[in-house]
Amino acid sequence: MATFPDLAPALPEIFLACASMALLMIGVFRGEGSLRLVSWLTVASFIATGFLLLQGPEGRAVTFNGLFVSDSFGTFAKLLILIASSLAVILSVNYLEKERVARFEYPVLIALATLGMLAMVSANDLISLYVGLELQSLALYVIASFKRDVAKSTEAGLKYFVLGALSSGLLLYGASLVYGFAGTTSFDKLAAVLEGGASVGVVIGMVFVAAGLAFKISAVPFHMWTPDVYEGAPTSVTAFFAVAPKVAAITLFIRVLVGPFGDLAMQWQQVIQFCAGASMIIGALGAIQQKNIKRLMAYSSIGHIGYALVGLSAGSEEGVRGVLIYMAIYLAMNVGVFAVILSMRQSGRAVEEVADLAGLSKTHPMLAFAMAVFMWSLAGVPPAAGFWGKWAVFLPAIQAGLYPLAIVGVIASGISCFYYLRVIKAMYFDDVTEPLDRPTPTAGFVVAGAALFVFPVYIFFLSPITSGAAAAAAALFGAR
Amino acid sequence: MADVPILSLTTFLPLVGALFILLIRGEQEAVARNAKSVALWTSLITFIVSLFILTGFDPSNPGFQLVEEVAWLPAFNIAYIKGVDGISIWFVLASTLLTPICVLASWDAVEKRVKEFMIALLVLETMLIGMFTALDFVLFYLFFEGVLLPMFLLIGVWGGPNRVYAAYKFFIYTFIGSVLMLLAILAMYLTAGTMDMRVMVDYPFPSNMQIWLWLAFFIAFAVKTPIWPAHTWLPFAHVEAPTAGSVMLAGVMLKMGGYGLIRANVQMLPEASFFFQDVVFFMSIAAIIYTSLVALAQTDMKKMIAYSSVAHMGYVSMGIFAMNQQGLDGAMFQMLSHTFVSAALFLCIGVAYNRLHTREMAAYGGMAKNMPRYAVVFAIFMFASVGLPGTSGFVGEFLTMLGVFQVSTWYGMLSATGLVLGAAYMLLLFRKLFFGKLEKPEVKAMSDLSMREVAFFAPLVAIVIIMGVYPASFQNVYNPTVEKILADHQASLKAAGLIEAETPKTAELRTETPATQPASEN
Amino acid sequence: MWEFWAELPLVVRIVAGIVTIVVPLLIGMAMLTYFERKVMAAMQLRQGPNVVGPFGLLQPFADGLKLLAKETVIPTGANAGVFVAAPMLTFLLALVAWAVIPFGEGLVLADINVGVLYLFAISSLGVYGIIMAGWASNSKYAFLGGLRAAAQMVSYEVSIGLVIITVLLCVGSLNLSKIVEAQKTVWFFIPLFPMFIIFFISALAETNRAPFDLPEGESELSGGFNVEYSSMTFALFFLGEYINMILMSGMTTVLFLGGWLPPLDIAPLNWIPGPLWFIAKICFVLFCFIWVRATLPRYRYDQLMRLGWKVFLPFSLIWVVLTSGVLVYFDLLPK
Amino acid sequence: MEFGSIGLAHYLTLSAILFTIGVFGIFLNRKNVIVILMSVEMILLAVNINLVAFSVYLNDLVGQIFTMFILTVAAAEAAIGLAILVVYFRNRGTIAVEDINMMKG
Amino acid sequence: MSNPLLVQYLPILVFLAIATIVAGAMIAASLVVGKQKPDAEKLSAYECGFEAFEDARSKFDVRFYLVSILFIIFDLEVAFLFPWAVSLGDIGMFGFWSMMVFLGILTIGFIYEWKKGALEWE
Repeated sequence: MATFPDLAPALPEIFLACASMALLMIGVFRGEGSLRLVSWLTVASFIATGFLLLQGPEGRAVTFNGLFVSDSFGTFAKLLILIASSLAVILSVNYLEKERVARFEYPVLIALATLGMLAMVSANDLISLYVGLELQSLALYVIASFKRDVAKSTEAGLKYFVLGALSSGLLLYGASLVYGFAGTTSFDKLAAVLEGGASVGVVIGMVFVAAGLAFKISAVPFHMWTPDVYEGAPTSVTAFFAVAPKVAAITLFIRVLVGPFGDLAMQWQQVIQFCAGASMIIGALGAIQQKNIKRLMAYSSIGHIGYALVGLSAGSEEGVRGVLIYMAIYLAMNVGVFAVILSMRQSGRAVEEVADLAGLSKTHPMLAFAMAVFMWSLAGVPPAAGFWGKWAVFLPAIQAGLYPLAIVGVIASGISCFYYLRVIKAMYFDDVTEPLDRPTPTAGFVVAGAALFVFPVYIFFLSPITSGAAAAAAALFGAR
Repeated sequence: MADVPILSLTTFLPLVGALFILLIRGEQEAVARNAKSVALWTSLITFIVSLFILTGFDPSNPGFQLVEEVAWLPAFNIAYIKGVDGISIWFVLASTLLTPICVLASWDAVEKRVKEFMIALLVLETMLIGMFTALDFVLFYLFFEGVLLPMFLLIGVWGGPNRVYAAYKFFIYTFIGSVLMLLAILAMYLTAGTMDMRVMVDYPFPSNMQIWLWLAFFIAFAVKTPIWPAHTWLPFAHVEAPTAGSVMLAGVMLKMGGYGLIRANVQMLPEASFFFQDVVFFMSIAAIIYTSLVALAQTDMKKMIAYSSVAHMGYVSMGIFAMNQQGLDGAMFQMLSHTFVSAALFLCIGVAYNRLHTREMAAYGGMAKNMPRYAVVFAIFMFASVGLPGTSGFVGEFLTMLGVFQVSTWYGMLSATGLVLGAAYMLLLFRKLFFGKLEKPEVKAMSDLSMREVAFFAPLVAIVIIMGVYPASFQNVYNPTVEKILADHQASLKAAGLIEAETPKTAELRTETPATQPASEN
Repeated sequence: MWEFWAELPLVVRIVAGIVTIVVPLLIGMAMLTYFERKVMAAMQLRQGPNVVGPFGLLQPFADGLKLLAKETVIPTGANAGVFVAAPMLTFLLALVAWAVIPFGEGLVLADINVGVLYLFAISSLGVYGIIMAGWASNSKYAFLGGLRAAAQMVSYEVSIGLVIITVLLCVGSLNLSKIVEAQKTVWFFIPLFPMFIIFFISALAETNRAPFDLPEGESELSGGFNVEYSSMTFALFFLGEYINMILMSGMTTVLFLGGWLPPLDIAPLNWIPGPLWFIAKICFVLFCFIWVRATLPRYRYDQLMRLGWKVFLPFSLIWVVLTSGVLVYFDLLPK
Repeated sequence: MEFGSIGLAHYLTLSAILFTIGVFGIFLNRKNVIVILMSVEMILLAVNINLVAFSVYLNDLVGQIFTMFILTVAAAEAAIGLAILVVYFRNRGTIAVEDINMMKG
Repeated sequence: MSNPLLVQYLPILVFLAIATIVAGAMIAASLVVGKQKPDAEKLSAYECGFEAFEDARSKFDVRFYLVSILFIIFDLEVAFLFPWAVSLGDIGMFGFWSMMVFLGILTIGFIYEWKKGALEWE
């Protein structure tokens, strides 16, 4: 007789699962026109989930026969994910209504994707990893093609689907090898088994798993889907894609590499270093040519994942802390930028070229200033928050002696300045061609909030985030 | 006075003013007027407040004074530490003095988006002061980089026709340099275990590490200073920047490089500084001669002054790395002198430009007749720039070369040619502008200096003359610090076995690799 | 190869077993067509076949011979390989399913312990034959018929699956013999009566029988997926379909009517051997199949789909929950 | 050769071959998106073979449970993939791989 | 024959072989016995007397596709229910409630489909 598992560690996830199903029902019974209601309820349930998370058990708790782990590492990432998802929903409502795709499935799908992310962050077994990952991915495939009458959107969905499925396949193949050669799928047991070194089969399996996850975070050389999907997907979806799944996937990435494969650090560190360096360079070079701001942000995100991986490639606790801090800041910057992009409308029509921002500083000075702050931050120029992110990842990298990587990072951030500056240039130096419409209050609110966070607030309240990330990283390393 | 955080106050007062300007709403005309007056008052008050730094400063104490220390980011071991010593105090005052002058200078010159202009200017001031007073390396870096944004906007928004290119070039050059510096700071932090610059100054970094750190810092500061061949952004930036931008750029921002070279390279990395001495000399002399020649060939007034700035800063880097009392003293003095002289020269050009809207020398001529006051002012600054005795420029250049002669006669000789060339192009400029026949009708129509212009030239003239006639008034403040720096420097070199006791500057660099030398780390 | 000769006796035994299943099955299938026509005729007050042989008993064999002598037409646009493979697949799947049906106690060719799963799998594969036929024919009628048939079969397969689950809950095994043995006390059609009805109706739909014979409705689709077939290829479809019918009856018997068990385990009834009971029950179910055909009009396609998805599926789902709930609550689960 | 002597290595080889075919099917296929979907399924099949073989070899049920999960998720994935494909087809009227080029990467 | 699993399934294998042979033989026999005289008209597709005017494999109703998708989902559910039903006695309350949760989720999906009209076939 199987005993009932302790549900307390998974309470937030259970709640969110129930909530998203309830939302689906509310939506479907109220019919068309329930987007607003369902959206706000979704945000409310995200917030409630966040509270449950904070109320959760102290320290590390494992449940469901070791499939699910709840620790402060996971909690930190989950809070980030919930914040990102909430903001994505908040930003989407007006956009969807204006684009005439106001269907209540959208927030529900985001809720489900978020649930998948929470599950994968908490995965403590290859099986639960896979299930969480797929729950997330399946929902994302759908919302990528949410504008089902627009060819670009469906094409984005198709591309995302094909490459996503391929990456899942790689990951699974790796998982099967790991299972076969190590004899278990549980992270805890894997860590114990691999303590004294691993067979070639496990290493190959690990590389496949890493490759599969690298797809999800769009690290080079598995990045090719990103620009197309970012461009094609509805902008509100891109805003979501750019943040929450990245946070989730990179957290999972860390958990897998540091947890079960922690003793194979020698093997994976080199891979990660390569990915990090290549991502930074490709992200910087790829964006220079781009005229479409969504594509630009796609390359930017590739680059930023590269920076985040710099922290991971140090393989130390400080490195992991750096990655977490980086992702927190990355979240704020990207949400802000996409809030601005979502506000880019000319007489009701959505536009997404960098050139469409021309003269924004004259027509919407505050919006332009906020955008400038975001670009500044993305470029990693102090005192904006992006600088602290780079700081947090490069410090451990240098500590680990990864000077070449650090120098590559420096060069890449120099190059990437070009295109961030191009946005600022368009807004401040160029003349207005056609003014943008007035942004909606919600977008304005989010932009302002993110800008405040990125610039002044973060500098003064860095400590809570830093110490949160430090506790999270310590929890991860303490468990080993 | 002791418990008032005077340095923080000075640093952030302009920012407060900027926030006030941000809140101004209403008619465009009124907004512009109010913004200008708020900016002026803010910067004046800041200047007055900054004078208290001088009164609170004890010149005989070579260490850091008026130190403020607050815990900030314990997770990263970063604290908010501020303080001044003899090296930095004058730059703070220079910043606070030049800002109101810039506000006045752009009173009518800036026509579009006045509000934003004033904000950028005040933010720039905050960043500059912050950088000179920061004693935590991260704080230092924050302000150092923070200068980029307002300057980028000043050039890019209010600049000339080619402003975008200039702004980009300015930005990318400085940014790449400073990110390298960031890496160096991180590495130093990991070695020394603290970000406190007061500790780092005394911390003996391993010799082989010093080489790399020194290079990283040098690239960052060489771009800023600028030292040949990293100077190419400067002429563009100056040419395109509005007058106020040029003034701040030449007056204060270039000094960030010099200040950084003294603070980081010389103080923290003495062995590497010794090692690279010849390289710096070579680059400095190349800068002096090459850029002077280039300046000679310019027809654009601003470009000429810009190149002359590079040449003058060449004296500074040379003086700093002469590593003796006269050299460092001279470099400090030269920096201060250049602060006021070049700022004033750019203002002068701004005066002409505001009236005729061209910077081509050929467009002017014979202005001595219809603009006598202007001619006098211009002449004073031109002489200061050339280094005529009795002006500030003379003291700086003389001391610097004295220092360099002690190291090597050849270097001294070569650098002296810069003086000749400098005199040549400055006189050429002066002749073209003020002598000759007053024929061109549009030049004839130009009016002499207004009272407001006189108001901002007057203090500059006074300072330049005082510095030339009574240099000790300035030197007294920083000399103890300079002496201490040199003493520490010699001590470190001795500890590292690079020089023998009592024979300064004659020892050759030993040929052993640094690893085999008696380790200086404890 | 493994030692074929060493295993020869086993193989011979198996072949013998297969022959004893297949031959009566084919004959039975032939008789079924006769039986169907006779019953229908009786219900419609007609004579039915009565010319060939005594009472027309040889009619099916005559039909078979006629089909054999016909020309095999493969249409020009057709995909010849698939076109021929489709009827073969249908036929052989129908046959192979019989490998696990227990005719009596221990009378089963392959007593595998996942018998139900096997049957379920084989009957799911049946769709392929039809889809292949519809696709390969390159004819609109065949194509549409194939699609309709496929959609219909999969729709009802879901409820069949759920119905089987309820039975499994009561048995605790996937072995068909065990399922029969579990009905010693009471046949499952009594406690699970609604499920029995659903199963029966779904079986009708699954075998494309009236009133769910729209995929091959002559009036609409001129024969549906097999419109282009003739001769033996057609015969194979025909055979497959009728064998499937018998198979579904067999499954109904095994799952709900106690398989080879007599209705009551008392003297006169348990003298009759199990296999005879089994055949008798199959015959009864088959009669019901024909009875339904003779009495009910054809469903419309939308009615058919609605019945499958909106009635049977939720209903059987609820029944699964109820059954399991009752069993768990009263602790009646088979251990 | 004994019939029962098909060992773990054979299964792994088979699965590796299937996996490779699947991956190549995705990258080299220039004709039809459906083929890509089938390739994906082939990869999953390879994984399942691996898992089941390991599961038997290790005498451990986890592999088979994993397989069940993969089967389920793969079905959902296929459903969604096909749905997206249908929608795409309705917009573009083609599912040829070379036509998926509205956005140049 | 060491493997008991193989012994169990051998009959099915043999059955499959025999059935294939039988089916093949029947078709072959008809090809031998029946008179083969194909001509163009006979071999053209049946189209109620028309010439076939377009390829038969054209677009078809999306609803068929929808049905197949629904089938995949629900058939999988059944695949999960099979082992559960068989072992319900061993897995106890936890097993029971797990499946109830699963079915609950499924039901929600089902209700959604119903309300969205995915089950309509007008």
